[in-house]
Amino acid sequence: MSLKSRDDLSIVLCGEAGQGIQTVEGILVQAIKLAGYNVCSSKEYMSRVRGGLNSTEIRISSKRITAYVDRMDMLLALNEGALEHLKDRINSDTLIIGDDQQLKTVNQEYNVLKAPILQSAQELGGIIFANVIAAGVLSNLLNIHSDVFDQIIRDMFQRKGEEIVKKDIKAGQKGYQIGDELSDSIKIISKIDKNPVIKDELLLSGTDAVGLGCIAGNCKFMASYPMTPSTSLQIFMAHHGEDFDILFEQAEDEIAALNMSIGASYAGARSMIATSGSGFALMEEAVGLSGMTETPVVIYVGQRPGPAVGLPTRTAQEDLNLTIFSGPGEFARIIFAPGNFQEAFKISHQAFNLADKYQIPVFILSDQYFAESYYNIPSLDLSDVEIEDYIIKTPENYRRYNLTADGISPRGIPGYGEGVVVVDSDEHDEEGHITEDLQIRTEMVNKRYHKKMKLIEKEIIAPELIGGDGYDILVIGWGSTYSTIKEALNVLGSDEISFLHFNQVYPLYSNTLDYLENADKTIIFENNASGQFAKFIKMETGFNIDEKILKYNGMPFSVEEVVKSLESLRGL
Amino acid sequence: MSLKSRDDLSIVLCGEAGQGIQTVEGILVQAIKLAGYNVCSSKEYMSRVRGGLNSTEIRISSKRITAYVDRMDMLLALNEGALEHLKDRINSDTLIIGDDQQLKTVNQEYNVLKAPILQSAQELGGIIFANVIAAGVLSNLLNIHSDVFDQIIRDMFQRKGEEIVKKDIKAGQKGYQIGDELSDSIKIISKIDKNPVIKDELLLSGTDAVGLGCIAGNCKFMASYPMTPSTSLQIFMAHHGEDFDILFEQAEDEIAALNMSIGASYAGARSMIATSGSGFALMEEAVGLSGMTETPVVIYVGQRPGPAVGLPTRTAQEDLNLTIFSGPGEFARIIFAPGNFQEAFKISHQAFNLADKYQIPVFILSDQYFAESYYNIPSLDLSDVEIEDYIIKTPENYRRYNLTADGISPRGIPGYGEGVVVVDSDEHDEEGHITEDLQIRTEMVNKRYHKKMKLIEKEIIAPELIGGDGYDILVIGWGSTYSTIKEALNVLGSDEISFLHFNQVYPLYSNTLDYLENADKTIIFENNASGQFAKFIKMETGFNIDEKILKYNGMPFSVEEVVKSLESLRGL
Amino acid sequence: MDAKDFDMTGADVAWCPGCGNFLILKTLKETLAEMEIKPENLVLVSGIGQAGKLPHYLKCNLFNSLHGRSLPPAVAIKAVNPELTVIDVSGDGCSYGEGGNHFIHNIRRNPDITNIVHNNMVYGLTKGQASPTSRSKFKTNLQVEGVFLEPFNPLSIAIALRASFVARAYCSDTEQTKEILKKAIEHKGYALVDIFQPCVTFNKTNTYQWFKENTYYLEESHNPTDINQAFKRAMETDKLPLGIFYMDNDRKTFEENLEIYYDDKTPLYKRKYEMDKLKSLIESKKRL
Amino acid sequence: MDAKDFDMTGADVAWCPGCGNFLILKTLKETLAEMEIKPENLVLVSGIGQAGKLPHYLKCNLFNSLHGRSLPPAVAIKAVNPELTVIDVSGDGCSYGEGGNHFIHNIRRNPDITNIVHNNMVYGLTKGQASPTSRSKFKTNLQVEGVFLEPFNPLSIAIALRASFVARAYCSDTEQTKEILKKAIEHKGYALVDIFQPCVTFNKTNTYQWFKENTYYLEESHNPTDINQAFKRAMETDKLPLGIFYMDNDRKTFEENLEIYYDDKTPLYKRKYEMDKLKSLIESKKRL
Ligand SMILES: Cc1ncc(C[n+]2csc(CCOP(=O)(O)OP(=O)(O)O)c2C)c(N)n1
Ligand SMILES: Cc1ncc(C[n+]2csc(CCOP(=O)(O)OP(=O)(O)O)c2C)c(N)n1
Ligand code: SF4
Ligand code: SF4
Ligand SMILES: [Mg+2]
Ligand SMILES: [Mg+2]
Repeated sequence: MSLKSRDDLSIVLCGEAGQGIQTVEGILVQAIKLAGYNVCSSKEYMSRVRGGLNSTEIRISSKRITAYVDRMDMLLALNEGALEHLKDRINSDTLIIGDDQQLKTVNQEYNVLKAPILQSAQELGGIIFANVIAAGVLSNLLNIHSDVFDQIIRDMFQRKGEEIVKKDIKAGQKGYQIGDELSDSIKIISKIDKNPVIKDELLLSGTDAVGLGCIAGNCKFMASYPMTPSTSLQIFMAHHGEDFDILFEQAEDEIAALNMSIGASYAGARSMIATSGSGFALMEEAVGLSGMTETPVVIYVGQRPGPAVGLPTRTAQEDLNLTIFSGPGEFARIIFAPGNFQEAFKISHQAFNLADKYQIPVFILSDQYFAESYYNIPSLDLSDVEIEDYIIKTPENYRRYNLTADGISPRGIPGYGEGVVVVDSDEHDEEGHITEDLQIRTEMVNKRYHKKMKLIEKEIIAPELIGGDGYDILVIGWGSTYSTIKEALNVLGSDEISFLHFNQVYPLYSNTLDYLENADKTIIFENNASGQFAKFIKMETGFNIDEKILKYNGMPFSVEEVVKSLESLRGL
Repeated sequence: MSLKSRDDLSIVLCGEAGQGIQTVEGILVQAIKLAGYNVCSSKEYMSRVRGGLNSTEIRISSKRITAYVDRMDMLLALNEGALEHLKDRINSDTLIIGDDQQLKTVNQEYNVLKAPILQSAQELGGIIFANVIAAGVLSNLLNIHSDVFDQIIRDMFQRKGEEIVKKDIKAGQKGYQIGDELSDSIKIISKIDKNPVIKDELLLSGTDAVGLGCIAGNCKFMASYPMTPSTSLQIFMAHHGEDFDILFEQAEDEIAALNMSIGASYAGARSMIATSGSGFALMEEAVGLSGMTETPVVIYVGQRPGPAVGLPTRTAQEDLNLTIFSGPGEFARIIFAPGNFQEAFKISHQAFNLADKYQIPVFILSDQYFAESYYNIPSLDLSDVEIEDYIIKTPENYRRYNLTADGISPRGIPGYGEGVVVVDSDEHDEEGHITEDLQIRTEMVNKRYHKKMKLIEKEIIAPELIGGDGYDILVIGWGSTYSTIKEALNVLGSDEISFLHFNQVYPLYSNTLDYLENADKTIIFENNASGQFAKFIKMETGFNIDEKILKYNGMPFSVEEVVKSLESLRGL
Repeated sequence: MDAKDFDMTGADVAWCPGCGNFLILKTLKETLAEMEIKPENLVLVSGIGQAGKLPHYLKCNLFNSLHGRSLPPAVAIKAVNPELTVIDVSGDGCSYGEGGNHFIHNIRRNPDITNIVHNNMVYGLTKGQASPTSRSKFKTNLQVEGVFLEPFNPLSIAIALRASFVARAYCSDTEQTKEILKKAIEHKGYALVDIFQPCVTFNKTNTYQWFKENTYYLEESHNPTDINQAFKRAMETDKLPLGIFYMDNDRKTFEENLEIYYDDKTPLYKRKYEMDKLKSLIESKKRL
Repeated sequence: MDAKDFDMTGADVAWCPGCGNFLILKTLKETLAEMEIKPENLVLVSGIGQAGKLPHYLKCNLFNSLHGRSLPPAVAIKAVNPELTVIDVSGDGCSYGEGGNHFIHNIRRNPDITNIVHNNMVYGLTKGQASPTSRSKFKTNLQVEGVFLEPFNPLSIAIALRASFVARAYCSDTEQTKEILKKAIEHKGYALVDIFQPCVTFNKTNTYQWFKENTYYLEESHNPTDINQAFKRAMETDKLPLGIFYMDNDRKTFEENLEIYYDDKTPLYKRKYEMDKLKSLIESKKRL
């Protein structure tokens, strides 16, 4: 028995919540990377703490690939429901590994390898060891040296005490042993090349990339309310609060969160919040407060399917409209949607500078898929990390909203300088005091909206064109679809097709239309039901994108889906 | 001295908050209508209870005109600041009436008539009588019989007791007396025709028109939180609660308001809320709840300038985006923006039927200018008023979200039938129970969004084309600009120009593009800074409206402004 | 009736084995059955959280609302149709955190509903952050240094607001909990029942053992009509008393106070206006 | 310093003549001057309403926030820069109605700020609807049949939440109010001062006369450290006591509890991270 020989492998772990699939994932992605292979992982799971059916996909490859594929070369089934859950993705090439018990009623045509994982766990003292045993099995099959594996186990369980570490090492060994037995019947990984450099690369999640960027941007204050999939960023920031002087406070609700962060920013601390769709909806009034008072704040929205509570642990790109048009009234804003971790780091860091520079809310759109994927990257570019300082020491007769030619009023903060800093959510005069002077009103709107937008439009991040500029077909994407579409293009390997990826979705890059008009055919991929970005492009350019491929079942696009759509488009 | 002879007159009252300008307005609009003239009024005022500078414009005319004009044929100044406040609108044709004291420092070129209004009030026992005296003066100058006037005073002050009535009648008489003296020096109203039919017409505000429509739509529940300019509708509904079995409840905040109304609707009562921009922003999560649970609700948004608190008592059309894109996730909705009172009544009544029919949130966009204007209309059409009943008695195995071909699941309510009614803000199955079946997810999105929109698109209210269809220039407007643009076109009296008014702004009428492409030149008027409806039209049709005339200082467009813009456009 | 009448066949219960929520579900079913409340006449309103999932596991009318927003619809449902039995069930984070403003203001309304709060002193569904009732020093992934906010005391606050029925139960004591629930549901007016519920996964501090050791029942002699006494007992922190702290049977309910029900008890949802009245209202608009 | 140091020349005061707000403004200026608090070191945070306009009439740093949302920014400002004196000033509707959730949860945080609430028992700015503190039977344009909700009792609730300073004043008694304000501002931790303030335009029930007749001062002998006593007094409704009901000087403040200030008192806004630390954090990400 053997796996189809290829230079990348997709391994899927499936079981119930509480079985420790995340632990297996954690061990394996580290082990694979340390062994010198490229690795990436992504997961889909139910909104429950125990039971149900969750799965994680881990890819190991020679090339740097970072996207989700439907293909499963190997499936490790930790419970009975796994095969049913993933039946659409199983084919005769899928090697299914699992306990006898779990694979009892399995389809005859399936390619099954029985391994006593759960059984051995019971023997070792409890079902909780199944995850480490499973990791050991896979690690062995992937030819990862057991020293590397043991070291990871030691590091991961260290804080749980020597007793636990010992037991888990033993479980790992058991896994290796099972793996040895299995590897007689299968050969894998032959064509995947090692690259010793990878060992020293970074291994991040999307959340890590954003979080590191926020730290680099000198974030000092974050108030938030837990909400999947933004909670992980809250946790990241809370955990690094001590080392980086960040005040993290769990607010009583989302409304408090953003209002606190705006207050903190008024007082001089770079501030942010993290939330998700429904939680963000509650913050919209306060987005208007940021716009009106011209108080900078960074807003991270981890998207998930709505409306309302929707599918809490799934992925979507449904909140683009909600952020572009959030808040009553009209004022400047910037919206980013990073597609890869390097960009995410850079954008998150820049978000704080831009928020301060223009005294506006800056949004970072992420989603469950992006936030919770892992992969290795060579490094993060720190060369352009700079905390641009836009705060002035106030003179005695300081006027917070001084009307300047470019629309930016030098921003002071209370207690720093001789002046007083007056900000107001009502329409206000230059001093910041409430006014009903309708002439000033117009000037203030011009300042907050037209003038600032003019400046902002000068430094929009250009979309990234992947592929040559002699394309016939132009694929459009934004945010988390980046890696998937890019890999699909690689698979297709066609000169006719290029991919235009937007890391910044608002305001729209001025020359977007040129790219679009250059194509014979345009196609957009979005994880929503209405084609929000396509509509927005039309709103801004009048251009009608020919094909919209919309997916809104809570799962990300797979490389195969994109390939198929593009193939059928080419075939037209 | 005489006023320019014309068939309509514009009279402006100006004074501070607390001086009772609204009382003068109330008396005069009734008196004018009862006398058989067409009347309309609108006001602008500061967000304060006392002091400041407020003004009300009352128009009296032979023709049915209902819009705001800059022109002031007569200005009644009740305090010193009035002239400064309105200086841009005063010209040599403006007859200024006021006390010696108030007009002390008046410009030499002004056309001034001194009248001892405040002085007489003092003599009558207090400054509070100034409003009725002023009303008497104007009433006399407008040739309104004092019997009519006295009757109005009696009706208005009756509930304050006979003593007060007597004093106010006396104040009115004093006003008439002053008027007599003045009328020696001026002649007015000569060319304005009486029409006895008008006497029996209705005299409504925009708020009244909507409120009557809501009653006609069988609204049974309203929870709301006070916020200008939506409070007046809350008051209207609260006051008619007893007669029409409407439960009005002041909620602790806007979030509670919409969530309560959705709960009431779930239980079978047709429900609504009224709010304004910032308050609505707080409700967006609950808009998603209505969308997700498919619970009908009517949402009235009285627009005012934002962001944040903005200008609480001014007018704007800034919340179009906020409603079109409100709520996380994607689901069907309908948005109306009535332009006149007949439409407002009809739309408000229909809003409840449509909300029930499609089980969606239906929005009514109004604004301060629309809500607080008064004018006479012949009648309200009750012929098509019908409470369409879409609620079913549930069978035993009732499934709230039964997947039907057209996307509409017959809606049951708890306690009516044999079944149980299960609704859920999570993604749910046909029964209403939480699910993570991704296939069902897709079907539910299709139901809530695509299928319902398809049905809704079949019955969009067509925009009203005013003027012939052989136009060169097409003027576009929505909501409260209706009367103003219409009158401006009348003034211009040109065949080349027609006006396309949208009472329904979402979804966009399917043949809109035909209208637009028919024109050589298109121009839109909007009370916002970004041209929200123009952008939305572009989003839906790709069509770029040539000229956007945007006003965002908190005041409505005047007829003159529209005329001027159109003249200059024609001149191009 | 039998508790089985509330069984939902085929429901896939998402709770962790051993979770206190199972006990509450069981006790609630028994309570309802013993009180002969029919599923069709019962509406459970819940928010979002592990507790908020309860009504999905019990046959009834269900309005599963937003996180923190269960009370507003619950109160409205009861007002629109007072013939229904309306019970609000949710978690401590939902009811006292996100939903805090509705909690305090609906107590003022005194609707005739029962408000059951599963108090596990943690956010369960989002995997273990502090809830308003989390106790000092409780460490979580967001409260890295441990909780230092004064714990929210739902009982003392409800009493300070003159809630008409205030009780606390512990889910393991199923019989006592049932008795408390019965009295709460029977009570005319707003009834708060805060139920201690161990979260076996994310709260390793406030375990079954802990609740057992740190709770006791108010003595028979406790007079639940004495508000000052009730407050005093509610403020105890050494050990946490269980039982009915406070009760006021004289307060009018929200529904009773509504003008629509002064003379006519027909539930609101059944009513339609009379066209003649509308006509004469319009007629009256010839004047302001 | 002199109260004049806080004068705002040219401010167009929008209040009605005779409004109680004028007295509060005057008393507050005097208090601040007597306490030698400099305008540059003072931040007033207000919401929206007539009371919320106060800081526009007083020279100081000012964050005029949204309706109901003054506490969140106030608490954050103090946390970011504890060297500032932060006072939250707003109306009863703003603070207890729309802002109710922040009220209860910020008391739990115990930030070192003063929370002044102008309690006129009505919504002034929006022209006369009931506020949470409006009393029974108060008729308004929205409460057509009169208020029937139990009035919100800010004192009893604050006490139930163990607020570290709870007081009530009456604006006409300027000297007593000043004394209370001083103690509140001096107090380390959250201090609530609910100030009765007649609204001469929209509240014709709770007039100067009414407040005079229906209030009295707590006796010298009242022990503000006894929480049960404090509660009892706060629940009095016959006549409404004024003065300091409750005080707890031992509670740590929010800022004191923050890890960022454990060893280093530098206000947060002055801090920047060290690049080396960032580098080593990134370096550590070679592993999870
Ligand atoms: C507006 C909003 N914010 C946040 C969330 C995420 N969320 C869901 S449940 C929950 C907390 C649940 O805690 P609790 O109410 O105590 O219930 P438990 O799970 O402990 O029973 C949170 C924060 C949400 N669904 N909606
Ligand atoms: C979100 C939001 N809802 C409603 C309003 C309208 N509003 C402004 S002030 C106010 C009430 C003011 O009452 P209170 O807080 O008691 O202050 P007062 O005017 O009585 O001093 C309301 C409802 C608003 N500005 N924002
Ligand atoms: S996480 Fe806690 S509350 Fe949720 S089901 Fe598990 S044990 Fe129960
Ligand atoms: S309305 Fe009332 S609170 Fe407002 S300024 Fe006038 S008297 Fe004062
Ligand atoms: Mg909980
Ligand atoms: Mg008030």
